[in-house]
Amino acid sequence: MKQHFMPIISNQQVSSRYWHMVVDSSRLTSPIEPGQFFHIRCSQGSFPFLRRPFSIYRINESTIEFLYLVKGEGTQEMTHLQAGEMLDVVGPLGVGFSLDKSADTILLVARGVGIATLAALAQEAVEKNVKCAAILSARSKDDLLAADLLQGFGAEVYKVTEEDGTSDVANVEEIIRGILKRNKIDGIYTCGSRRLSRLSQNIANEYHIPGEIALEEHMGCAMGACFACVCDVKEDTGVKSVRVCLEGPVFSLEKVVLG
Amino acid sequence: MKQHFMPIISNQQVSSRYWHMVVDSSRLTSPIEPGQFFHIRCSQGSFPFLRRPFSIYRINESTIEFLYLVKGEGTQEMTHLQAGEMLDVVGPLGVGFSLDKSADTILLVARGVGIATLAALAQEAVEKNVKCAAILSARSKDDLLAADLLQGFGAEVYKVTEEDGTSDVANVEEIIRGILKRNKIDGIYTCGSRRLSRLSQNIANEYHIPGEIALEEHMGCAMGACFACVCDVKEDTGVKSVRVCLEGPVFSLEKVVLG
Amino acid sequence: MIAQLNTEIVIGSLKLKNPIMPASGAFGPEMKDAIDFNELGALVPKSITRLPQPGNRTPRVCETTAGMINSIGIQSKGLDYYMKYTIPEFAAYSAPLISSISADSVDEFAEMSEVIGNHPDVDALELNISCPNLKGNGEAFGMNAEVTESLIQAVKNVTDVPLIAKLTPNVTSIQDIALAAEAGGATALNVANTLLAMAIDTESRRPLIGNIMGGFSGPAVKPVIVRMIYQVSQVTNLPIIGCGGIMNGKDALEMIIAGASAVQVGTASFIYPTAMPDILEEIKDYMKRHAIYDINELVGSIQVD
Amino acid sequence: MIAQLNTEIVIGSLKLKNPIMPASGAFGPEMKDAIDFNELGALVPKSITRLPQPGNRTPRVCETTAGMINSIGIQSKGLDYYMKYTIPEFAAYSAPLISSISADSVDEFAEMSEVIGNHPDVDALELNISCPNLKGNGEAFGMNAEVTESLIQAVKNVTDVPLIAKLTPNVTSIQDIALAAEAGGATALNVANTLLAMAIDTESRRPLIGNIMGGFSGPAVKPVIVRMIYQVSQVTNLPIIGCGGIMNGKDALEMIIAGASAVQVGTASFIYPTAMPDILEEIKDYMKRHAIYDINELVGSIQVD
Ligand SMILES: Cc1cc2nc3c(=O)[nH]c(=O)nc-3n(C[C@H](O)[C@H](O)[C@H](O)COP(=O)(O)OP(=O)(O)OC[C@H]3O[C@@H](n4cnc5c(N)ncnc54)[C@H](O)[C@@H]3O)c2cc1C
Ligand SMILES: Cc1cc2nc3c(=O)[nH]c(=O)nc-3n(C[C@H](O)[C@H](O)[C@H](O)COP(=O)(O)OP(=O)(O)OC[C@H]3O[C@@H](n4cnc5c(N)ncnc54)[C@H](O)[C@@H]3O)c2cc1C
Ligand SMILES: Cc1cc2nc3c(=O)[nH]c(=O)nc-3n(C[C@H](O)[C@H](O)[C@H](O)COP(=O)(O)O)c2cc1C
Ligand SMILES: Cc1cc2nc3c(=O)[nH]c(=O)nc-3n(C[C@H](O)[C@H](O)[C@H](O)COP(=O)(O)O)c2cc1C
Ligand code: FES
Ligand code: FES
Repeated sequence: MKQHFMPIISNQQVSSRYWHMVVDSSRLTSPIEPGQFFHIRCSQGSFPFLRRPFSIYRINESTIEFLYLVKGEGTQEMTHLQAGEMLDVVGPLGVGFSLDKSADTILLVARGVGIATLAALAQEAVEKNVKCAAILSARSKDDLLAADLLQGFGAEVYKVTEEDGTSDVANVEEIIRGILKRNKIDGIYTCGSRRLSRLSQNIANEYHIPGEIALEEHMGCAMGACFACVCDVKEDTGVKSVRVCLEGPVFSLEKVVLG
Repeated sequence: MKQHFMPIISNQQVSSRYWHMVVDSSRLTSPIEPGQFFHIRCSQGSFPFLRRPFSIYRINESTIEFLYLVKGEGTQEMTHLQAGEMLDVVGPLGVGFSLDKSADTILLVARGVGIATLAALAQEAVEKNVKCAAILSARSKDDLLAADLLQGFGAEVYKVTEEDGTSDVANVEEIIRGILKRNKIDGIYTCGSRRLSRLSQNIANEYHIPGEIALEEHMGCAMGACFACVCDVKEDTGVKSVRVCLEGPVFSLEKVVLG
Repeated sequence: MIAQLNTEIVIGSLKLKNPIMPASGAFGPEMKDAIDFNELGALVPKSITRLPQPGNRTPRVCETTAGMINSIGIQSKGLDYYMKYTIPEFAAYSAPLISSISADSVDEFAEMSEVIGNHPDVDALELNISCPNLKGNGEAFGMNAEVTESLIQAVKNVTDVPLIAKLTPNVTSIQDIALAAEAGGATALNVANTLLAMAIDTESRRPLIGNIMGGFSGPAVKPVIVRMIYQVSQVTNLPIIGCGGIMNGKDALEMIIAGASAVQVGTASFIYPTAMPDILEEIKDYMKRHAIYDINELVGSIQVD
Repeated sequence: MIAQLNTEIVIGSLKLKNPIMPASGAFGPEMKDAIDFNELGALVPKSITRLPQPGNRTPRVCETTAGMINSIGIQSKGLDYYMKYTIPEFAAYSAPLISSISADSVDEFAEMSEVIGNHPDVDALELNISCPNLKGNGEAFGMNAEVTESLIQAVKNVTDVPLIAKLTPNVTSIQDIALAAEAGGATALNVANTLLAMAIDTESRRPLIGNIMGGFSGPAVKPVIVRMIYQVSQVTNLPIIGCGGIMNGKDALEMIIAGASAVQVGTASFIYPTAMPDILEEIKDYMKRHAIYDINELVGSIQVD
């Protein structure tokens, strides 16, 4: 939970609503895992006031990358950060994904910017020689980020959008069942949509496939102190409240209580 | 009292504590007079919140210039404004100096950044063929801004500083009395120091020379609405409260009540 | 056909062509060069006192993070000047004139209200009950429910114009004061005046305001005011005028959605002279975007579940 | 020889090696990776309730201009867990432990204070009297002077540790509540908890906080808190702990100069994990620059004339 200043290498718009930032992480000593996040100051000035959480999109030798959706004031300000300036971050934070080296194929179900969280996992899968199938859902084709990146990793990518009328849950379910027929899926990972998370949870349940989900919650401290970011997970003893920033953001898909 | 966006041509440090800004004023339609000021947003962001008042240091064909002391948050932020960006100003505001064309010589008594307010008057004096003597007082020689500018206008410039041990009121008084001996002074103009204002007031009184003073007061609206910026002036009927932003910042040296 | 937007708000006998008006003390005739007064929902001059008074020592304003503190001290030319010059000056515009009154006692409020309220060009009175009650223990009238009720009642007895009680936010229960003002006969409630605040220059260890404390305004205070508007709207049916921290159309809408029928803009005009017309445009854009053609549909339209 | 700086502050039997401590609810054991707890003036864990309670629905925080609103709802593991795990965890550090207590009734406050206050590792109690009194009409204990006095009194009867009454700023007269706490036997006063506030998302027209309203903290509130510290310091001799909006050393000094003997830092740590040690350094730099070698000389050193 240390604060770092990482030199910004580039910060560029990659589609109408998304931006991509590369920072020099060579001075970071702690290891970074897919699914972890940084708590980032979005501007060089004092406002917006609170930090914003962003997943690590790609982890490279001496750089890391973020992919972000321009949503409100914070992300708007972030687009003004320039190469050469320092990015003020706290992290890496939270618990990342667990990926079994012996897995044959994993399935990623990402909605919108959820892919920013799952992409690093796809990258790890490649490195571990685990195959990857991915469903990318978005409002429009313009929002289908990272499809090329994933394909570059050798992943089998399915794209669905509102624009094409292909993103309804029923259609996604059909695609998933097709994938399951053709592959031995050893893990389901999802991020970015409550509807698709429920679907993934049901399918994981039905097929007895372990799964994980990366959650988002509004955060205060992002270091486990304030209890702003809670969600519920099922335990043997009942439902337990956990902190997305500390015990998550990645949770067992089976155990998480989707509100 | 209109809001304008004026392109910044340059914004540079000119001494350890002072900066100088040139903006393109070609789209301003209202005439600008020495002694008037602009109410300026110091940053491109939303903070600091309130505008800050700055005198017009020089008035050129299609540009105007500001000379400012880096004092607190606002002026600190102002140093980050860059050529090419737009300066958000309201103005020109207030009542400027009156300078009688038929005057022979005028005397300027400026302390510190007060010269930023009097310089434009010296410029007008040149244009009107009025001679100018100026006493510039400052903490250090490094703070003695605009001496060269004034000399360029043909002014007779006297510099006094704490650094040289020459800036005490007694010494300034001596210099003034010397100037008065050698010249026909038709007006005394002062800005930037209460002590020197009192001195100027006394001398103007003694020699029956009309004079003017430019005052500073903390401002809210800078358009006469909020009564934040008041000071007192003597009237036939007693003391009257006036607004520095609207009825000033320039007042009759004789009438102003120096607290 | 493009549907017409209705931005008219009715507060008792007062018809506002739109819900945007200035906050007292942050508006003056000098601003006519910057904006068209006829396009405002109403005009609200600085609070007036019966006798001329000089106001407080300077500095009278200071900046704090996202806000400002002021302690002008109701510098005023007195009632006679107001009747002779101020009212005619504002009466020249088509927007209704709401006269803000400050006084030192209930009797003085009534006395002044009778004179001002019965002037044909005055359309409503705003009673600044946040000023200290010199006949009480010096606490503001609006800090005490009984005093608030009897004050409004006393004014109600001497004039028929709509009465807007401008509440102070420096209270334990704004609802109690709101109900008292309603019981006293207020037509509408202004929620609210400034928060009492203070700032110190650590270098000199002196207060940044000549009068030590002052009224806190600007975006910093908005979340407190929005809360109070919501609380007041839950307990009374009186129209609410929201005031405190509005910088843009979104801020104004937040107060309207919380329960305000109209809003006042103060500090924002110091920074953006055209804040008021700009805010109105932003509200209209929002209405179009959300296909809400009558502003009244937005008032108190907050969704809680 | 370089003169030594004294930053020690004494509050009853409590010796703080410096005046900087965390604000309850904005501090947890997880922060030990970021800062050295032994360098803090004291440790103040999140308020504890007698029984475990789940807290409020999310979203529990939202940002406003220069501030944030939170409504965590005192998510708590209950007293037993606190005694067994929380106290020992914090007792491992040399900084004194101040336990913050929230309760639903005066009796419950006393009951919990007896248990916690008599634990040898607990150095002081902070009574969070800003929570609603369920046996009363639901208003916070600290909104009522009599309730405040009898609450502190009841706790005083069952424990000898120093009692810090954490006042709510949502009152008409903070002085009255401060005096009541003093009369009840408080050792010190925390001025203050959060301002009640609210924010609405204009697009969805829903509150930005799941619980509709919440507590407002951060730099936006500081001018109100500084005012209250000053007001309270004028009427009581109790040491004051200032809290609300401190982001840097200058803010902490402002409160100390206004009358606070110590300060708590909450929201700032969310943004700068090392805020507390950084603030202490800035205070020391200020002391050196002004040649003030004892922090106690700064307490209440405001110059008014
Ligand atoms: C663990 C985690 C990882 C994330 N990773 C990414 C990522 O890689 N790329 C990306 O584009 N987005 C990501 N998000 C979402 C991102 O944090 C929000 O989009 C961002 O905070 C919005 O800030 P804003 O000021 O632009 O929007 P606003 O809506 O104006 O924000 C207002 C407030 O709400 C909070 N907020 C709004 N949406 C969210 C959200 N979905 N989650 C948490 N807080 C929110 C903001 O932090 C801020 O405090 C992630 C969120 C979490 C919790
Ligand atoms: C009519 C007029 C003309 C001026 N012309 C110049 C000029 O040409 N060059 C120059 O360097 N300065 C000038 N000043 C002073 C300048 O406005 C202040 O130095 C500046 O506002 C300081 O802002 P800050 O945020 O850096 O300082 P801070 O001290 O942090 O300011 C805090 C607050 O106090 C106000 N304030 C502080 N000092 C002054 C002051 N002397 N006058 C008015 N408000 C003040 C600020 O506006 C701000 O609201 C002028 C002032 C006035 C009234
Ligand atoms: C400089 C100044 C002077 C004020 N004078 C008055 C006044 O005379 N009477 C009054 O009722 N309110 C007065 N107020 C309070 C405003 O009317 C308004 O309630 C407050 O500023 C909050 O709104 P804002 O945040 O939009 O400024 C004054 C405010 C400021 C900033
Ligand atoms: C997320 C959060 C949780 C809080 N929880 C508590 C609490 O449990 N008990 C308490 O007395 N105060 C609580 N507070 C209030 C803080 O202790 C402090 O009074 C307030 O945040 C103002 O200080 P700041 O501006 O430095 O944050 C909480 C504040 C925040 C932001
Ligand atoms: S954000 Fe504070 S506990 Fe998670
Ligand atoms: S600053 Fe408002 S009247 Fe001068």
